[in-house]
Amino acid sequence: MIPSKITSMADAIARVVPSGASVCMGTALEAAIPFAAGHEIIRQRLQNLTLIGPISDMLFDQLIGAGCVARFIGAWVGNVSSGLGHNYRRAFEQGIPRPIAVEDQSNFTIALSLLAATLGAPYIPTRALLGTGFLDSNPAFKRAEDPYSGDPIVLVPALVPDVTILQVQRADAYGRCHLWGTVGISREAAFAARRVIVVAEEIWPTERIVADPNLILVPDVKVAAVVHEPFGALPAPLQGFYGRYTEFFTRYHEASRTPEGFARWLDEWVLGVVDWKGFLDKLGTDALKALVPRRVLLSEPLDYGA
Amino acid sequence: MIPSKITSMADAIARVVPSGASVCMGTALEAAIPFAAGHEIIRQRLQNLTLIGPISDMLFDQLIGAGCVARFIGAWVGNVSSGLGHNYRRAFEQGIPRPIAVEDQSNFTIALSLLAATLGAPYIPTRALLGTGFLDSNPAFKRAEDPYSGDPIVLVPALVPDVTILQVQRADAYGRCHLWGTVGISREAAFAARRVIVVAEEIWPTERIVADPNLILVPDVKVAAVVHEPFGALPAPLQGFYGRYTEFFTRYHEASRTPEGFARWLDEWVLGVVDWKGFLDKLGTDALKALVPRRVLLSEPLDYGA
Amino acid sequence: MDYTDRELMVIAAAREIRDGDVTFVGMRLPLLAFALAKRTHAPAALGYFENGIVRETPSDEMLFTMSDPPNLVGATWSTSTANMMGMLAQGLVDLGFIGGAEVDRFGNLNTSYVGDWRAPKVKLPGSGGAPDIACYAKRFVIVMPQERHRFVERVSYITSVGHGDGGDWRRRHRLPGGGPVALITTLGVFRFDAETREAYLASWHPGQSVETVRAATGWNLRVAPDATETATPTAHELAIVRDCDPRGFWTR
Amino acid sequence: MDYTDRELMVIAAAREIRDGDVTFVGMRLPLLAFALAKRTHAPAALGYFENGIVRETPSDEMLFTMSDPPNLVGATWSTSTANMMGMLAQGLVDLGFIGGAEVDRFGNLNTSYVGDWRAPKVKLPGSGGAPDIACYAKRFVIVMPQERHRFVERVSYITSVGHGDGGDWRRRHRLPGGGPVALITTLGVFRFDAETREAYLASWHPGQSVETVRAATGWNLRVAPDATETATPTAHELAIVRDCDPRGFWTR
Repeated sequence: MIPSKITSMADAIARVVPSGASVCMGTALEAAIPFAAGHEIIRQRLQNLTLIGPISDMLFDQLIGAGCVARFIGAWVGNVSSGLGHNYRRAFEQGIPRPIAVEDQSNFTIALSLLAATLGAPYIPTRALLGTGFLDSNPAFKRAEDPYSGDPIVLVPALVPDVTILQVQRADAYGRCHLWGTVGISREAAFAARRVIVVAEEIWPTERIVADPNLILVPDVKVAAVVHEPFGALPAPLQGFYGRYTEFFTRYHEASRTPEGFARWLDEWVLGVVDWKGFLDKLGTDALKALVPRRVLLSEPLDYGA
Repeated sequence: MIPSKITSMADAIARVVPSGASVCMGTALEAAIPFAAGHEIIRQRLQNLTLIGPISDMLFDQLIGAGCVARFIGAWVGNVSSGLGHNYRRAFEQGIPRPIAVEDQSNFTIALSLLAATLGAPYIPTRALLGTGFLDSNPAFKRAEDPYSGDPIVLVPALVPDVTILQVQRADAYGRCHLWGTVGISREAAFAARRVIVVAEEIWPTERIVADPNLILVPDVKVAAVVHEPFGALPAPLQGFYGRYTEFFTRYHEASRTPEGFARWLDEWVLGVVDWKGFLDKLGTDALKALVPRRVLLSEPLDYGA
Repeated sequence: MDYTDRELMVIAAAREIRDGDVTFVGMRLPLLAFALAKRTHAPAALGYFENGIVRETPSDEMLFTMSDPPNLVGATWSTSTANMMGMLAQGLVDLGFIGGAEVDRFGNLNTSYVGDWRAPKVKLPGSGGAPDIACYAKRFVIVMPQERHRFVERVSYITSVGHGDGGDWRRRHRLPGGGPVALITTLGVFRFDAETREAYLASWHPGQSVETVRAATGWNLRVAPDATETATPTAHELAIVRDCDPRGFWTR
Repeated sequence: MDYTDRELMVIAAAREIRDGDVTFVGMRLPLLAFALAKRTHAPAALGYFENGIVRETPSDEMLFTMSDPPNLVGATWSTSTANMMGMLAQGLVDLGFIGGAEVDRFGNLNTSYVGDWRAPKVKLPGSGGAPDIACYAKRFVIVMPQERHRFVERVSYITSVGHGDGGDWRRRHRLPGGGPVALITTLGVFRFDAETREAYLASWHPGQSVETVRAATGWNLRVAPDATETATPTAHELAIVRDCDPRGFWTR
C-alpha cells in the first residue's frame, strides 16, 4: 500500500540530507560503516554538516577533510587500526580545510543521548564523566544532584539526529531492515533520528523480512529512503558479507598525512568516480574476492507459528 | 567450563527466590507468563514477596490469593480476557488473605524503571504521568524541573528486582536464551535484575544458541538457574509453541469470585499436584493438542560467517 | 437492524480513525474498531500495540489479548514496550483508545481507585499503558459504558489525564499530546469544547435521548446545538464487526 | 630471549588479569593480553567489548578491530553498546584496560586535547569508551608508552579519571569504580599507593633502571622499597603472543 522507498544513493542523499543537517553514521562502531553514503555526501559537496557517531573509523575523517563538516558530536575520530585522523587534527588545530567544533562524548554518553531521544526523555542521568574535562568542554552536559541519593550526577541531554544512515544486510522496499553482528548504537541512533536512510546489501521481499519482526531495527515510518548498494560498507566489514579491508585503512592513513596527499586520495577514490560501482571497480574483483567470508555460519530459524 | 545451571523448578525456586524477595514476572505482557514458576512459588509457600510486572495476566492474582505477596509494583493486575482480579481486590480492599501494598506504575514507567537499572542510572525523567494521581499514590516518583527546558517532569527511579523469571522458547545449559514473539519489557527486566531464572521449552546445545548471539536475551552471568519446563507458560501463549488457553482464564475468573472458590481452585490446580507435569496431566492431552500452532512460520536464518 | 450496544460503540469508535492514522489499538472494542476502519474508510491506518507489535492489517484471527500468537503473524514490527512507548513519547502516534471505570467532564479517567486511594472503596485493576497514551497521543478517544455513578463531576483519582481542569490546562502543564477528542458510551457520543474542554453531548444513540443521557451523567450535561442521533450502523459495518468477533466474545 | 617492548607490555598486562575476571578487553595490546591470560593462568576470564560482544574464548583469528567479523564467531553475546556499558555501570566488570596520550601521577588520563581545550596544541582522537571504564570498572590498568612529556604532573584535560587529586578523591566524588591499579609502560610497571593513590614504580623492565624510568617521568618519581626488575617473559608467553599476532601488527 505504501509506495516503495527504493532509490539511488545519489537521490537518497540529495533528498534526505540537506547541507546543515545533523547526520549520524558509523553506529555499529568499526563494522557496517556507510562509506558508500559518505562518499556520495562528499560528491554532492554538502556543507556545514554536524556528524554524530561513537568512534567513526575513518569515514568522518574523510568528510572533514572534504570540507563538508562544521561540527562533530561523538567520542572518537580516527583510524582504528592505524591511529589518529589527520584531517580531524588539521581541521581542529588549523582550520584546514575549514574549522570544526567538537562536542565531546564518551561511547556510553553518546548511546545515552540517543536512547533518551528514543524515549522522548529530555536527558538521562549518569555517573560516567564525573570529574572529567567533558563537563567543561561540552556545555550540553549539566552537573546535578541525584535527588534520590544526594550524589553528584551528570545529565546527558537527548540528541535527535536529522538523519541516521544505516548499512544493513537486508531490507524490504519500505525500510524494514535486518542488521546483525556488531550493532553498537544502531538501534538507538535510528530510532532517535527524524529520518533514516537504509543502505542494504540485499533487497528482500517484505514477507521474508517480516517473517522475523523482532529483528526489524527501526519502524518503517522513520525510513525516508532505501538504497540497494552491495559492499556499501567497504572497507569496513559486514557480518556474513565481507571482512575488513585493513590495508585500505592503512593506505588512507599514509595518503592523508598531508592536505595534498588527501586531495589526491579524494580525487582518486571519491571525486574521480561517479558512484559506488566506480569505487568497487577501482578496488577490483580480486580485492573483493579476498574479503568474502570463508565460512557460512547460519543461525537457527525461529518459529513464529500460531 | 562453567558448570551447567540446569535444575528442577523446585530447586530453582528454593535456591533463587527467598521469602521477602522482589520477583519480576510476566514481562512479555500476555505472552510467555511463567505460570509453572509461579505455581511452584505457591507450593513452596513463599511469603512477603514483592511482585513486579507490567500487567500480569492472572498469575499475580493467583500468587496474591495464595498469600505469598506483600507488595505489588506495576501497572495492572487482573485477567485480561475476563476483567478484574478477584484476589487482588480482596487483598487490597479487605486484607484477604493478607493486606498488600501497591506501588502504581504505568506500562511506560515500569519499563523506564527497569531500563534505568540496566544503565546504572538513578532515574529516567519523563512527561508521562504529569497531572495524574500516580505522583501522590507512589512516593517513588518525584516531581522535578527539566533543567534544559524548564518544563515540569516526573523522575522514575531505577528498580532492581532480586529475581526476574523468564519463560523462553530455548536456552542452553548456562542460561543463554532466545525469546521471540511478544517481548514487552523482558530484556530490561532480565538485565536489570540481580539474578534471573530461565524457564525454557527446550534446552539446546550451546553452539546452536550462540550461533545467534544478537538474539541472546541476557548475559549468562545474571542467570542463576535454567529449568527445562515444556508448556511452562500455559495457559498463556508462547509463540511457535502454543496458543492462549482462554477458557482456562475464564474458568479461573469464575472460580476465584469467592475466597472459597479460589481455595478450591488452588487445591485442584496447584497444591493438589506435585509439579508442572501434574498440572499438564490434569489439563489433559486433548487440551494441549488443541493449542498446538496450526502453522510453522520460520524466520530466515542469519549468516554470521566471517 | 438489530445490534448490541457494544457493536454500536465499536462502529462509532471506528469512525474516529482517520485514514493513515498511527493508531494505538489496545484491546477489546478498539481492536475491533481498528479492524473495521481498515476494512472501510481507513485502509492506510496503522495499528500499534503496547506490547511492541505494529500491524498494517488486522489479524486474520480473533484475538483475546494483543499478545496472542496470531497477532505476530503478518506484523511489520515486534519490538520492546519501551520502544513502542517511545513512538508515543516521540509524538509519532496520532490516535489512542482508552477505557475507564470513571470519567469526569474534562475527560480525566480513573482505572485505579474508587474513593480515596489511601482507603479506597474499590481497587480497580490499574492503568496498563493508558496514562502514557493519554499523555502523548496527538488525540485519544474514550470508550466506556455509561452509568451515572461512573460519569462523575471529578474523578477521585486521575489515572489517565484528559483535559485536567479544562481550558488550556494541558498546555500549561506541558503535556505534549492533545487530550481526548471523543467519549463514546453505551448511550451516545460526547465531544470536547474547543475552549473550555468540557465534554458535551454530540449525538445520542438510536433509542436514547438527551434526557436518558442526562439521567446517566453525573455532571450538568451540556448538549451541542446541533446534537443529533448517532448514525445507525450499516449492514456492512455490522457484518464486518461480526466477522471479526464471530462468537460475540467482546460485542455480545 | 629476544622480545619487543610491546610484547613485554602485553605479557605484563596479561598478568593483571585474574582467573574469572570479567574483563573489558578493548583493542590492540589488551586484546592480546586477554588471549594470553586465557591460555595461561586465567582460563575462566571473560572478555567484554564495548561494541557489545562477550567472549569466553579469544577469537581464532587476528583482529584489527573489535568489530571484525571473526570476533562474532563463537561469541556468547552480541548486544548493544548501551547494554554493554550497562554491564559496567551495574558494577559487573572487574577489570578494564585503558591507554592514553598523557598520564599524571594519580593515573588521570588525557586522550582529548594537549594544552588548553579551547585552543589546544594537539587534538587527540578522543575517548571512545575509556571514560566509562575509568568511572565504573572495579579496577583498571593503564597501558601506554613512557615518554617524559606524556608523564606529566597534571594532565591538561581529564578524559578518563584515575584517582583525581589522590587520596579518597574517588570516594568523595562518588565514583563507583576502584580506579587504576597499575600503569604498564615501555619502561616499567607502576602501582598506586593505597593511601595517597600516587603512582610509584613497582618494577623496571629488563634493561631499564630506576634512573632511566625517573628520567622519563615528569613528576617526582617514588619507588617502592621492594622495587625490582620486571619478570622476563617466558618462552611460553612469547610463543602465545606471537601465535596471536603472527605478523607482529601490534607488537613489532
